[in-house]
Amino acid sequence: MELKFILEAILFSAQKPLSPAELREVLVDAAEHAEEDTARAFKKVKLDDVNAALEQLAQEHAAAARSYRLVCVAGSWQFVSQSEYAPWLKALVGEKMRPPRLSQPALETLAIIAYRQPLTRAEIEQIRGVSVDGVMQTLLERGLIEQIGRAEVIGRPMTYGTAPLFLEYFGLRRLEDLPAADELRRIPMQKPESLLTVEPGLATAPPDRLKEAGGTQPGESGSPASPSNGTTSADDGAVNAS
Amino acid sequence: MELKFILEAILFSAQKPLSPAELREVLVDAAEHAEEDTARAFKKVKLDDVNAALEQLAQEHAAAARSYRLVCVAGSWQFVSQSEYAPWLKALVGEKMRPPRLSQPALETLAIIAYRQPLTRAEIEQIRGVSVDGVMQTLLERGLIEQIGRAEVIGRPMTYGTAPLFLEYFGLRRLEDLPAADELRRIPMQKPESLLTVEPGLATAPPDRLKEAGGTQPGESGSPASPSNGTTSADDGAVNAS
Amino acid sequence: MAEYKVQFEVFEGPLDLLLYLVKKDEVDIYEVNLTRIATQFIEYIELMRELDLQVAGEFLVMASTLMYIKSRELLPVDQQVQAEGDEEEEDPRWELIRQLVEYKKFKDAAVRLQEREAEQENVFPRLPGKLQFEPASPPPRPDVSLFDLLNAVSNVLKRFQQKESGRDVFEDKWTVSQKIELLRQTIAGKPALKFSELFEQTTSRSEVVVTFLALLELIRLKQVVVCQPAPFSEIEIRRAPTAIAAPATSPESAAPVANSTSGTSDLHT
Repeated sequence: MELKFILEAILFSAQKPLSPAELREVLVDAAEHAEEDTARAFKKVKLDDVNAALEQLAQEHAAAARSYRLVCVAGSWQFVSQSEYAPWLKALVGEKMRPPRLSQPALETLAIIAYRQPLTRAEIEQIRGVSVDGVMQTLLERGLIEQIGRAEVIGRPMTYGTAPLFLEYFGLRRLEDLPAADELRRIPMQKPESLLTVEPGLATAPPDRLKEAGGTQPGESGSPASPSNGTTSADDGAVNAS
Repeated sequence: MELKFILEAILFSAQKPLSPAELREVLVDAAEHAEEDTARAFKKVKLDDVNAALEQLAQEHAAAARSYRLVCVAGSWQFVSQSEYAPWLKALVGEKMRPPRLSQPALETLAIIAYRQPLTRAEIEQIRGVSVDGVMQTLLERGLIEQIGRAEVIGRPMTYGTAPLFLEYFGLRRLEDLPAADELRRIPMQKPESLLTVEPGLATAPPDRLKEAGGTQPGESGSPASPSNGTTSADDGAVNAS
Repeated sequence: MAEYKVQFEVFEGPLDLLLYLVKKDEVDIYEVNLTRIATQFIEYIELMRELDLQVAGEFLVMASTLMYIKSRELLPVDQQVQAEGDEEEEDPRWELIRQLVEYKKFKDAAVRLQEREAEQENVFPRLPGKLQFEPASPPPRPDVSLFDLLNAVSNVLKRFQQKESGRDVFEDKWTVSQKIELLRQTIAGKPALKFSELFEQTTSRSEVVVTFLALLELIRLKQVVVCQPAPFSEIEIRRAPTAIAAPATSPESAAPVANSTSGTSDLHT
């Protein structure tokens, strides 16, 4: 039996890279324990022969130009996949690691929450103009948003904000680092202005301050909903009654 | 990028055997998540194409005659080492954990079930000429056979067949790949009019018909024991030589 | 005689014993002298009894069948049942031989299964180590970039602005194409522009929106790329590398955001 094929078989089944010395150990071990004469033949195999066989193997696999190679990294040999197959190998190992992309509605909802938190579901729906039940569920499940508290209005609807994972997800240190945070927060998204419960032009305060405000000053709960263009949900009535 | 190499790379890195459907899932998954255009190309890959690529891969690896090959066991594909390298792999990873080998009666019974399924216990006993209660119990407990249904005869006895584990245990791709399957499987035999007592379950034709078929009319393939498709077992001479 | 005892213990049944006897005769199953085999079989049964071995019922049934066959053979030829099959009753010899042949086939098949069983003990599936992708990015890899988020914001803004009755979104001095031109000029002068710098000069919310739209357009036209040089750093806008041999910032630290998920892909098994 050819040494190189034995080494190949060992490396092919090994869970970790093996050095020539470790490979020789396997050969010696097999020679001592196996009943087969073929195994005994390599009882006194030389490290030089192991090395030479490995080099030859590596060359053969390079020449075969398949999707994997035999490589030596830091003195240990292993079979590795060619890097161009990474997309599929990531798909193979990472089904759970990488959930599907967020849909456009989910992204928009997330953006609204990120820039305007905390806010109620009714407020989000008012801005987006459609029901957000489904996407809210998705965002909650993916841990990107969370319930923050309750709006101090009648009905005390839940308010939502971004969860810690949101920052990690988008590579942000803190919410203030959201691009153009100041500018975008300032843009009023509600109308008509006359019905806004907070000063026009600053629909919401920065998140940190808002939390304070929401907690201590019910009157300044930043509820921007207006009866004229709100949805018909019961929550809305509650918001506006404040 | 060639489909077969992608499949090869996936199987090369997979922790378990993968079916063509699972492989396609990885391809679709990669197409959905990866940024690379190469990955997107296989978004709508057909199962037939996956199968064809796998067959080609297996052939290529068989032709390369290295220390490993690509095999399909019970419909799932994986790389395995050639058995002659077992001494070193045992030295590397230790003995394989396998249940004790099957006894002769168990193997005979299993062979009958494998080739003639579905069939009843009575039919098995008719072929073996002895009771099979004990071995059936063993085979059921080891998950190699299972109850399949009931025969549409008086008493509606249970019928048995091989369980999925059977293929795995013997490293078979599918039942059709059982050795000499065409000879041993139940063949709807055209009963010679003169021999009405021939059991429909018996594939073996009466001796005179056999001699005819073997000696003068090889084309009469209704005879399953003709020498042309006999096995290589030395004992067969006794059966077929006429 | 002692040899018999050993043999008895391994016979799986009467058919197994019969096959053994046929094999001992070294003739074809179809040519075998059933009368002689029957005699031997019955001798074996007798022996089993003498040795006080329990004789299974199946052996006795077979013995009686063989006795019957034997008794027929003893009849004068003209009284024997014709083998040609033109009789109502089938020749019991053939029935037995057929059963024997059938049984032998499965016995052989069992041997082949046994070989495969042994072979499988020596087949080792490749069990690769768990794939590890070099940690190019933090574990929960973002499947969207910050830029996607901005895009979403801009969509919301656009829609919202359109809803505003009578208010012209672009009432201010800027149109998108003007802003595109300005951005182009700005970016031509320096390697990179910080995202916040984009809005330094903006004086109205509509200008913010227009600036956004201009940026999006430039990205779409592949004139600029948007990068987040590192997690937790500010977004930068750079000229697309195709334009000139980008002198720009350190190339590896500024991977396009859109590609941030691909990372380096040195795969180690």
